[in-house]
Amino acid sequence: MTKPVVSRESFSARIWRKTLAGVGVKFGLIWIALLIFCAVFAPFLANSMPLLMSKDGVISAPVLEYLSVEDAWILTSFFIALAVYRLKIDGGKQILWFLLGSALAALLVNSFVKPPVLVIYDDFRSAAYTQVDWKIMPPIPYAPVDYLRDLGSKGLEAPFATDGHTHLMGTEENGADVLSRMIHACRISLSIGLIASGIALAIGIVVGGLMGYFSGIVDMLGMRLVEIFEDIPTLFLLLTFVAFFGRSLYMMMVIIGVTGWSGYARYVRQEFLKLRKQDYVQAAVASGLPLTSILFRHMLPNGVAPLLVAVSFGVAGAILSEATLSFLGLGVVDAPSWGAMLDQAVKSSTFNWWMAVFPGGSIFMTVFAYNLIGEAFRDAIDPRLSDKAGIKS
Amino acid sequence: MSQALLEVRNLRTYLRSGGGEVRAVDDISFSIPKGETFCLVGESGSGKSVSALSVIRLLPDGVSSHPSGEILLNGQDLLKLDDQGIRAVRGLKIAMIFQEPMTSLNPVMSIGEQITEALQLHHPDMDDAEATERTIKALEQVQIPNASSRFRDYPHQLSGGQRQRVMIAMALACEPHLLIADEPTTALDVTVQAEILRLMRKLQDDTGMSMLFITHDFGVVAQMAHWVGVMQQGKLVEVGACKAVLRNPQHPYTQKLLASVPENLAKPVVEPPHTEDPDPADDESLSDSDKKLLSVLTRAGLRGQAKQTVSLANTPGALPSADDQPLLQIRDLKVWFPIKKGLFRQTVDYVKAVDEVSLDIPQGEIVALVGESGCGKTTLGRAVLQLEPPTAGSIRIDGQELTGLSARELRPLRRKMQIAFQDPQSSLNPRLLVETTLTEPMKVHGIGANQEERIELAGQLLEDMQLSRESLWRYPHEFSGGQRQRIGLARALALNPEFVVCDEITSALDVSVQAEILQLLLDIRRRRNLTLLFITHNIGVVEYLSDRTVVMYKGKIVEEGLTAKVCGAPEHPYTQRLLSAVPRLVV
Amino acid sequence: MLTYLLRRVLLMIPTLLGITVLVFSVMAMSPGGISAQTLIGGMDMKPQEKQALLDYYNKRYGLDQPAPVQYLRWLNNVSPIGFVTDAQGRRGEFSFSKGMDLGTSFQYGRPVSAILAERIPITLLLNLVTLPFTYIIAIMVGMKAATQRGSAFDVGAGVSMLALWSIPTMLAGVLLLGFFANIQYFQWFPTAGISSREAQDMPFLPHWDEGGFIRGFLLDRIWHLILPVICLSYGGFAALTKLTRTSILENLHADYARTARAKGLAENDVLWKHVFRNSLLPLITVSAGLLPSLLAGSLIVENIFSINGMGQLAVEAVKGRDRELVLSITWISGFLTLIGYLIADSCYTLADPRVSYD
Amino acid sequence: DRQWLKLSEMQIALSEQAKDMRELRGAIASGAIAANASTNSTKSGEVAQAFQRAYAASRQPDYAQGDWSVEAFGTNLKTITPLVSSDAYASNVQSYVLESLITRNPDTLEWEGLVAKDWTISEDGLVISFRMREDVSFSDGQPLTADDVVFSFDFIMTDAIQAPRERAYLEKIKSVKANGKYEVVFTFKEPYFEALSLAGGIGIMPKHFYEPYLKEPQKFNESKGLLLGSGPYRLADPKNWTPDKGNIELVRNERYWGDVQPSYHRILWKIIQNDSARLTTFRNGDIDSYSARPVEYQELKKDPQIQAKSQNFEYMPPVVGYSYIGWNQERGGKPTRFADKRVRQAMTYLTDVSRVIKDVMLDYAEPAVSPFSNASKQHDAALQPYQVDLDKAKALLKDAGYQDKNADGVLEDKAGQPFEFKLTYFQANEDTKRMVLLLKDLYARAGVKLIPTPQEWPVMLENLDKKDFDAITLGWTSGIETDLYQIFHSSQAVSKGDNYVSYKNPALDKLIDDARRTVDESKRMPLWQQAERILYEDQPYTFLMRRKSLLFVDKRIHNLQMTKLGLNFGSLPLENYVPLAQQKYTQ
Ligand SMILES: Nc1ncnc2c1ncn2[C@@H]1O[C@H](COP(=O)(O)OP(=O)(O)OP(=O)(O)O)[C@@H](O)[C@H]1O
Ligand SMILES: Nc1ncnc2c1ncn2[C@@H]1O[C@H](COP(=O)(O)OP(=O)(O)OP(=O)(O)O)[C@@H](O)[C@H]1O
Ligand SMILES: [Mg+2]
Ligand SMILES: [Mg+2]
Ligand code: NI
Repeated sequence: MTKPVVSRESFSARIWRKTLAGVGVKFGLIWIALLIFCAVFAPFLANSMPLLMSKDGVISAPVLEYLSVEDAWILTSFFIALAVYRLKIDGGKQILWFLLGSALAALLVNSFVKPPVLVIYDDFRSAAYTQVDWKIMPPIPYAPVDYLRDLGSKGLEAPFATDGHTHLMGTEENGADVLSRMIHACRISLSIGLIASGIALAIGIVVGGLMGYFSGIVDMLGMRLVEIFEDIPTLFLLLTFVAFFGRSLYMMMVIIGVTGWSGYARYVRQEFLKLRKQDYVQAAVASGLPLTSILFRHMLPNGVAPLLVAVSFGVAGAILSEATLSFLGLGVVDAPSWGAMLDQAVKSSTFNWWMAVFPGGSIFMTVFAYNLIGEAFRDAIDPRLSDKAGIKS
Repeated sequence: MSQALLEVRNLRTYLRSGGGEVRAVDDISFSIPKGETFCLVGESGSGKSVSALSVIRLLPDGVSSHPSGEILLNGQDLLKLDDQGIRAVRGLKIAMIFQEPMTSLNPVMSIGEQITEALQLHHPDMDDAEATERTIKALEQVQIPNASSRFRDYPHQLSGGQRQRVMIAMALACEPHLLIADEPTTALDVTVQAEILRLMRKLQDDTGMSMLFITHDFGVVAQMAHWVGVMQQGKLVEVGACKAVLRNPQHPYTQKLLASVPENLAKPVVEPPHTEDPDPADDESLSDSDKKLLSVLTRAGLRGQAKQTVSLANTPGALPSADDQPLLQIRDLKVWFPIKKGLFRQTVDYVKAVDEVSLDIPQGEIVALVGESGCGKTTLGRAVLQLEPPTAGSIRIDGQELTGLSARELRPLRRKMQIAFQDPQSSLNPRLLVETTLTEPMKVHGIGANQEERIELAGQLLEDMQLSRESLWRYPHEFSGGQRQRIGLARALALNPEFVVCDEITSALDVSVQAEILQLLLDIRRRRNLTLLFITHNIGVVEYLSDRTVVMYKGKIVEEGLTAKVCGAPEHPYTQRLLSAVPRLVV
Repeated sequence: MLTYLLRRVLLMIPTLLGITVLVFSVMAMSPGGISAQTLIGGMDMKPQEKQALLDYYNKRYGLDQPAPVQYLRWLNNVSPIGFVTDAQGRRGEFSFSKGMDLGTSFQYGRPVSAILAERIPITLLLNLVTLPFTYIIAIMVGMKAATQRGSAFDVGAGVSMLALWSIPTMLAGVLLLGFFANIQYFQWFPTAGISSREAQDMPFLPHWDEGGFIRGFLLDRIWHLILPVICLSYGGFAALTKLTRTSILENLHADYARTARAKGLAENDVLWKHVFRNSLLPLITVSAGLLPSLLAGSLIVENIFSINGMGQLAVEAVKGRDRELVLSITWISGFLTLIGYLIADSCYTLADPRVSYD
Repeated sequence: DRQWLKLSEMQIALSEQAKDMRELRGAIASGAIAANASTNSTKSGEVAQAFQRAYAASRQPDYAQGDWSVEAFGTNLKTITPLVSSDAYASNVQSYVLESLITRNPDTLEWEGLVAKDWTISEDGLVISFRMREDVSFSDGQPLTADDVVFSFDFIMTDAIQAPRERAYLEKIKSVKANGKYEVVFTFKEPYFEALSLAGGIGIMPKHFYEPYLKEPQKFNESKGLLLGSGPYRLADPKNWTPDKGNIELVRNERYWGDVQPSYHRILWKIIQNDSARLTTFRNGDIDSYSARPVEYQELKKDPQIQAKSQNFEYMPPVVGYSYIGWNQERGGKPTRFADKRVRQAMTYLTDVSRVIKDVMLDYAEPAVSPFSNASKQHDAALQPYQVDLDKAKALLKDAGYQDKNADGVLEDKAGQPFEFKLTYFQANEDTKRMVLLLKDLYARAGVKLIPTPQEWPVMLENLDKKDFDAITLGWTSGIETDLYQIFHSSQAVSKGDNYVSYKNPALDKLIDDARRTVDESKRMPLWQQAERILYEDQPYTFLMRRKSLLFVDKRIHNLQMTKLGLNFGSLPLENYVPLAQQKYTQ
C-alpha cells in the first residue's frame, strides 16, 4: 500500500547534495578552492627566489631554503588534511586526526625549519642568482614584501606599464607586485574568516546551547550577555579592542571572533529551545542517555544546519571586517592583505584602478562566494522542503 | 440523476512534482444531486483533496493539469471558465471549508471582516451596515454565542470548534449551492466534532444545499452521507448509496478499509498473559497465529460483529489478581504549570494539567487513558516517566519511589519504563541511523556485551515489529509513517521495559496502518507480558485494545473501570457525553 | 502591556551595566589604559606643567585610583540614583533624583551630554532615513520576486542583492563619491556634509522665486543624504529581500490564503489584503536588529561623507582614549538599540493581534 | 610658542599649507630685534608698513573686492574659542579674527608693528614697551586699548582658564602693565632672546567681551565658539558658533581699522574628512586649494582637469620642520645599545636619506643636517649631511662589538643578543610608513633588523613619556630661530620631558644655556653653530629631511607670490584677491 521510496542517503548527505545542486554554489566552491590553492602554495607561486637552479653544476632550491616556518606548517597541514580525507576515517575522528597531525607538524616545523631572519630580496636579482646554468622561477617572480628597491620601483605603476619588469596587476604604493601580494593575502583572508568564525562559533554554541537546554535563570543571564555583545556595534567593539590591544593578525582574528558570537548563540538557543520539545529528544531523555549525548548527539546535529548558514555569512562578514579595520587605520602593517591594499586604493586621492579592482574584486568575490554557499545552504535546509526530515519549524 | 447539481465526468488531475507527474486523480466520475451529501472516503494520499480542489479549481496553476474530464455545475463546465468566471463561482456557488480551522482563517483580520469581505465581494452593492448585519446573522446561524460582540474578535480568540463554525459561516454567507468540506472535523475533538456535524446537517436541511464531504472516518460517513465514493490511488473504486456501500462493500479495497476500523477488528483470542515466560515454541505459534489473525481479519471485515464476542473474552479473570502489588502506583499526583505574569514574572496561577490523580496499574495490564484534548493525558504520561517534574504526589514503579530522584539516580530506573510518541515525524532523530537510535540506549544500560550483540538484538526487535533487518542501516526519513511508528515502538522496547506509555501512537495513522499496529501491540503484550498505559481519544481503539479504561476530564480522573463496563455503561456524565459523541459505524 | 514595557525596561538595566563593565574593563586593561597621561596630548609643556596637569586630571577624574573604584565612581555619576558628589568628588548623601551626569569629555573638555546632543540627532537622522529606504526597496523587490518565483527577475534579484551585500562599504562609498559627485563624471551630489551652508537661510520647502528655483532646506538635506543613505543601505537589501520573499511565499501558500481564494477573491486582493500584512510580521522583528549594524556602518559612511555623527565621534573617542565619551557612546548606542527592539516588539503587538504582552 | 609642535602632530591635523603663515604669525621669533623700528616712511604716506604689501596688491589693475575664500579642514573642529582650542585649524580661524601687537614682514623677516605703532626695549632686554595705534577697534565697535592687552595676559594667566599651554609659554613674563590708554609695558623675569615675539605675539582679546567669563571660567572652558577680535573678519555671531554647523564662516569686519580693507567678503571652511572627497571637492571647484602628498602631487600635476583650473606651488617655508629618527639611549634606567655613539653614527651612515627623499618624497624634500634649517643663520654651512656608507657603518658596528656569530644574517652583540629594534612611528602617515619599510630593507643589508611598529597617537605619547621605545621617527617644527633647550638639554631628559631619547652632553648643555641668555645676535649665532657641531657628531637623532609644501590653488585666486615665509596664500593682511570677472560667490 505504501511503497517506501528508499533513498539511502543520510540527512546531511541530502543537504549537501541539494546545496551542491545550484550553479552559484559551484562557482563559490571553485573560487574558495582557488584561494586555498593559492594560500597553500603561495611561496611557490609568487616569490623572488628561483624554485630550482643550477649553479656550477650544483643544483639548489632557494625557495625551500627561505621557506618560513609558517609556510612550511601550512604546507604540511594541507597534506595531512588531504591524507586524512583520503583515508576515509569516520567523520568526527577525521577532524581529530587532522588537528593532531597539524599540531605535530607545527612542533616539528618550528624546531627544524630555520630560514634566514633577514631576507634581502634585491640579492636574488644579483649575480649570485642570475649567472647560473639554468633556473626555474616561480610564475610570479616577486615576493610580496619585495619592494623592488634595486629596480627603483616608485610604486603605483599600472599593470604592464612598467619598463623591463612586468607586473600583471601593477605595483602598489610601496613598489611591491600586486599580484604577488594578492596571492599571499589569500592566507589572511581565508584564515581570518575561518578562525574568527570558528572562535565565534565555539563560544556561541556553548553559550547558546546552555541557554537553550537549561533555560530559566541560565537563559536569562545568557541573554543579557548576548544582548551586551549585540547592542554594542561590533565594529565599535572591534575598534576598541584593536586600538587597545594592538593589531597583529592573530589578535584581529581573536577579536573578530570574540565579538561576533552573539548571533550564533541566539541561533543555537532558539534551535535548542525548539529541539528540546522534539519527541526524539524526549525519548533520549526517557532512555536515560547522558546529558552530553543528548546535547551533542541528539540536539546539536539537528540544530546545526541554520547555524552553518549563519557561519557562512559570518565568514564573509569577517573578511569585510578586516577590510574595514584597515580602512580605519588599524590593519596589519607589512603583511599582504586585501583589506590593506583596498585601503590604499580608497585612501589615495588619485584613482589607481588596479589597486581598487583587484583587491576589491577579490574581497567581493570571496564574500560573494561564501554568501552563495550560505544561500544555497539555506535553501537546502529550508524547513518547508525538509519537513520530512523531522524538524518542523 | 437528472437532478444533479454537480456532475464530474472522467476527471483526471495530474500534478507535477519533482521530475515526475503524479496522477493524483485518475478518471473519476460522480454526481451530487441537489440537497444531498456525497462523501469521499479513502486513505491518506488517495486523491480526495485533489478531487475537491479540482472542482473549485484551487490547485496551484503551474503544477496541475486536467488531461480530460469535465466538471458540470448546473450544466456549466467549470474547467472551461476563465479566471474571472471561476472567481464568480467560488464563494457564490461553491464554497469550501478546510481541515485546519487553526490556520485557515487570516490571523490578522477579525472574523467579522473576513465574512463581510466575502459578502461584499459577491454583492458589491451591499453597504457596510447590511453586510455587518448579514455577517452577524451568519454567525448566529452557526451558533456562535454573542455573535454581535464576537464580530470583532480575531481568530486566535476562538476555540478550534468556534473557528470551524466561523469557516462554515463564511462559506455559507453567500448561500452557495454546493459546499465542499475537506475533512472539516479531523482536527477537532470528538465532542466538538459531533456538534459541528450536527450543525452541518441542520444547515443543509435549512438551506437545501448539496455537500461534497471528504473524510476518512467511516463513522462520520455513516452520519453524514447520502452517497459514498471510495477512493484509492486516484480512482473511485466504489460509488453508491451510503447504506449499500457500508453494508455490502463490493470492492476488496472497501472491504479492507471497513475491516480495519477498530470496531470491526477481531480481537485475537489470547491466553492470560502473565502465566509463563514465552518459550521458544511460541515463535512458531506466533507465525501460526499471525496467519490465523489475518484470515480472521478478512472474514471479520465482512461480519463486523466479531468485536463483541472477543471483548467478552476480556474477563477480569484473565487479569492479574488485585492483591499483587501493582507495577505502577500513582498517588495524588499533581502537575501544575505556573502561569507567570507581571513585572517579575511572579506566579499568579496554575494550569492544573494533572490534578490529584491516583492510579494503579498492575503488571501486564493495558490501561487506556481517554479524555478530550487538553485534559492532561500527555502530561500524566510524561510525569510518570519523570519527563515532567510533578508538583506533588508520588509515583512508584515496582515499589520504588521515582519523585525527587536526581537525573543520575533515575537513569538505571529508566530501563523499566519507556514511552512511544504520537508523531511519527518527530519521534525519531533524523540524523541517526535506526541502528544508533536502537543501540545507544542499550549501550548506556549495559544491554548486550558488545556492539555486534546489540545490533543482533536490535535486528531481532525490528523483525518482531515486522520490519526487515536491513532497516537498521537506514535513516528515519526513508520509512513511511507506520514503519516509523513501529521503529519508535521498537526503541521503547529496546531496553526490555516492563512498562510503556503509548501517547496516541496511532492517531496520526491511517486506519489500516492503525489496525496493524494495534495487533502488533497485543501480540507483544502477549509475548513480553508488557504493561501499557495507552493514551488515546479514539474510543474504538480503547474498546479493541484495553483491559481497563480511565477517563480524564480537566486534569482529574472521573471514571475508571473495566473497558467493557466503562464503554458499555458509563456512569459519569462526562464519559457519557464523550461516548455518545463518537461517530459509530452503525449500519 | 504596561507591565510588559516596564519589565523590558528593567531588563535593560543589567544589559546596560554589562556594556559599561565590558567597555570599562577593556579600556582599563588596554596598554596605557585610562590614565591621565594620555590626556595630556600637547607636546608643548614642561615636565612640571605636565605633572601639574596630570595631578589635576587625576584629582578630577580619580584616574589614579584602582579601576573598580573608578568604575563605581563613574557609575554613581551616571546613574540617576546614587550618592550626590560635590565638585571635589567627595561623596554626599544618597539621593534618588540627583540627575545623570555623563561626565566631561577629556578631549573636548566639554560635558559629554552636550557633545552627544549634537551628534546623536545626525546619526539618528541618517539611520531613520536609511531604515525605511532599505525596507521599501527590499519589500518591493522581495514581493516581485516572490510573486514571480523562479522567473529571471527572481533569480537576478537574488543574485544581485547578494552581490551588493558583498561589496565593502568603503569601496562603494569612495566609488559613489568619485563618480556621482565628481565634475569629471557626474556631479549630481555634493561631496561632503549633510547640508549646504546656504540651506540654513532657506525656507523649509522648495518653491519658485523670482530668482529662480529655491531648493529649500528639505530638498537640500535630501540631496545631501542620498549618497550616504545608498551607501548605508545597500548591504541590508540582501537579507531583507530574502526575508520578504520567503515570508510572502510562505503566506501565499498558507491555508488562509487558500480560504481567501475559495471566497472568490482575485489573486491581487489575496496578495495585498491577506498575504501582505502577514508577511510583514517577520520584517518587523528584524528591524531592530538592523540598528546596531547601521550604527557600525555609519562609522565608515560618516567618515567618507564627512558627516559629524556618532560614528565619527566613536572613532575619535576610541583613538583619543576618551573614557567618558567611549563609555557614554557605548551605553547610549546600546540603549538606543534596546529601545529599538522594544519599539519593534511593540509594533509587532500592534500588527499581530495574536501577540499580547502582559 | 608652537615651535615645538611635533611635525607629525601637525600632519594629523593639517594638510593645507596656509597654516604655515598662521603658525608663523602666531609664533615664531627671530633674533633680529629690530630696535626702535617705527612707522617709517611709507610709499603712500598713510599706509602702515605692515599693510604695504596688501596695499600694493590693491593697486593691481585687476584688483577687485568680493568673492569668498573657501577652504577645507580635515577634521571637525571641537571649538574655536581662543586658548581652549588646541589644534592648528582653530588657530588658523582665529588668525583672521584676533590680532597681535606686531607681525613679521614676509620680505625682510623683520618684526613690524600691527596694532603697535612702535616699541622700545630696555638695555638689559627685560622691559619692552609698545606704543599702540589709537584708531584700532574691535569688530563690535569698541576701541582696542592697552587695557585689552593687559587683560589678555591676565586672562591667560588665570588658573581657572584652561590655557596651560599658553601659561607655560608666557611664564617668562613677569608683568604686563598699561601705561596710559595706548601704551603697554612688558617686564620679563630674565633675559630671553625671543622676548619680543613672546610679548608682541599675544592675540589681543577684547576685555569687555571675555571678562564676564572670569566669573564663570567653566563656561568659557566648555565654550565652542566664543570669538571676537579686531581682525579683518569676524564671526557673524561671536558667541554661538557650534561644531555641528559643519562649517565655519567668517564675514568681513565692516569696521576694520586697517589701512587696507581685505578683499574677500567671506572666509568659509568646510569640513571634509576624507582625502579623496577633499580632492574631488577641489576638482569640482568647491574649495580653493588642495595640498598634496608627493605621490599625489606628481600625479595631479599631470592631470589636465586639475591643470586647467589651478596653479600649483612647491616651496620650502623657512619654518618647515624636520623629521628624524630618535635613538633611545636609556630605558628602564639602563643604557640601551644606542647609548653608544658609534652605533648611532653607524645607523646614520646606514640611513640613506637621499634615497628616502628620492623614493618616498619624490625629491620634494631636502636632507636635514641638524635642527637648524640650511637657510638659518644658526646653521654652520660647513656641515654636510652624512653620506650613506655601508662599509663605514659595518666597521663602526664591528668596532662596537657587533658581529653575526650564528650566520643567520643578523648581527649579535657581545652577549649574543641579535641586533633588532622596534621603530615606532605614527600610524596615520603613509609617507612615513613607506619610509620605514624602505629603512627596514636598508638596515637589513648591515644585518640590523628593524621591526616596524605603528602606533596610535595616545599610545605613542605615553611611550614617549615613559621613554618606553627603542627608536622613534617623528618631526619637530623649526622656527626662524630654533631653541635647542627643550629637546636636547639634559635637564629635559626627565620623565615627560621632550628630551625623551635621554641624550646628555654637558658641553652642549652649557652652550645652550649661554645662547639662550645672549640677547645679542652676533654673539649668539656662533654658540648655536658650536652646539650644532656637537649634535652633528653625537647624532642623538638621525636627522632625515625637511619636506616641501605642495599646493594646488584655484586659478581665480590672484597675486600669489613667494616670500621668505613661503607662499603668501592666505597670509595677513590679505594680499590675494579675485578679479571681478572671475568672481564666483556674489553674496
Ligand atoms: N501540490 C501538489 N504537488 C504535487 N503533488 C501533490 C500536491 N498535492 C497533492 N499531491 C499528491 O497528490 C496525491 C493525492 O493527494 P491528496 O491531498 O488529494 O490526498 P488525500 O486523499 O486528500 O489525503 P489526506 O487524507 O492525507 O488529506 C498524493 O500522492 C499527493 O502526494
Ligand atoms: N509545558 C507546559 N506549560 C504550561 N502548560 C502546559 C504545558 N504542557 C501542557 N500544558 C497544559 O496542560 C494541559 C494538559 O495538556 P496535555 O498535553 O497533557 O493534554 P492532552 O490531554 O495530552 O491533550 P491532547 O489530546 O491534545 O494531546 C493543557 O491545558 C496544556 O495547555
Ligand atoms: Mg486531504
Ligand atoms: Mg497529548
Ligand atoms: Ni515547517
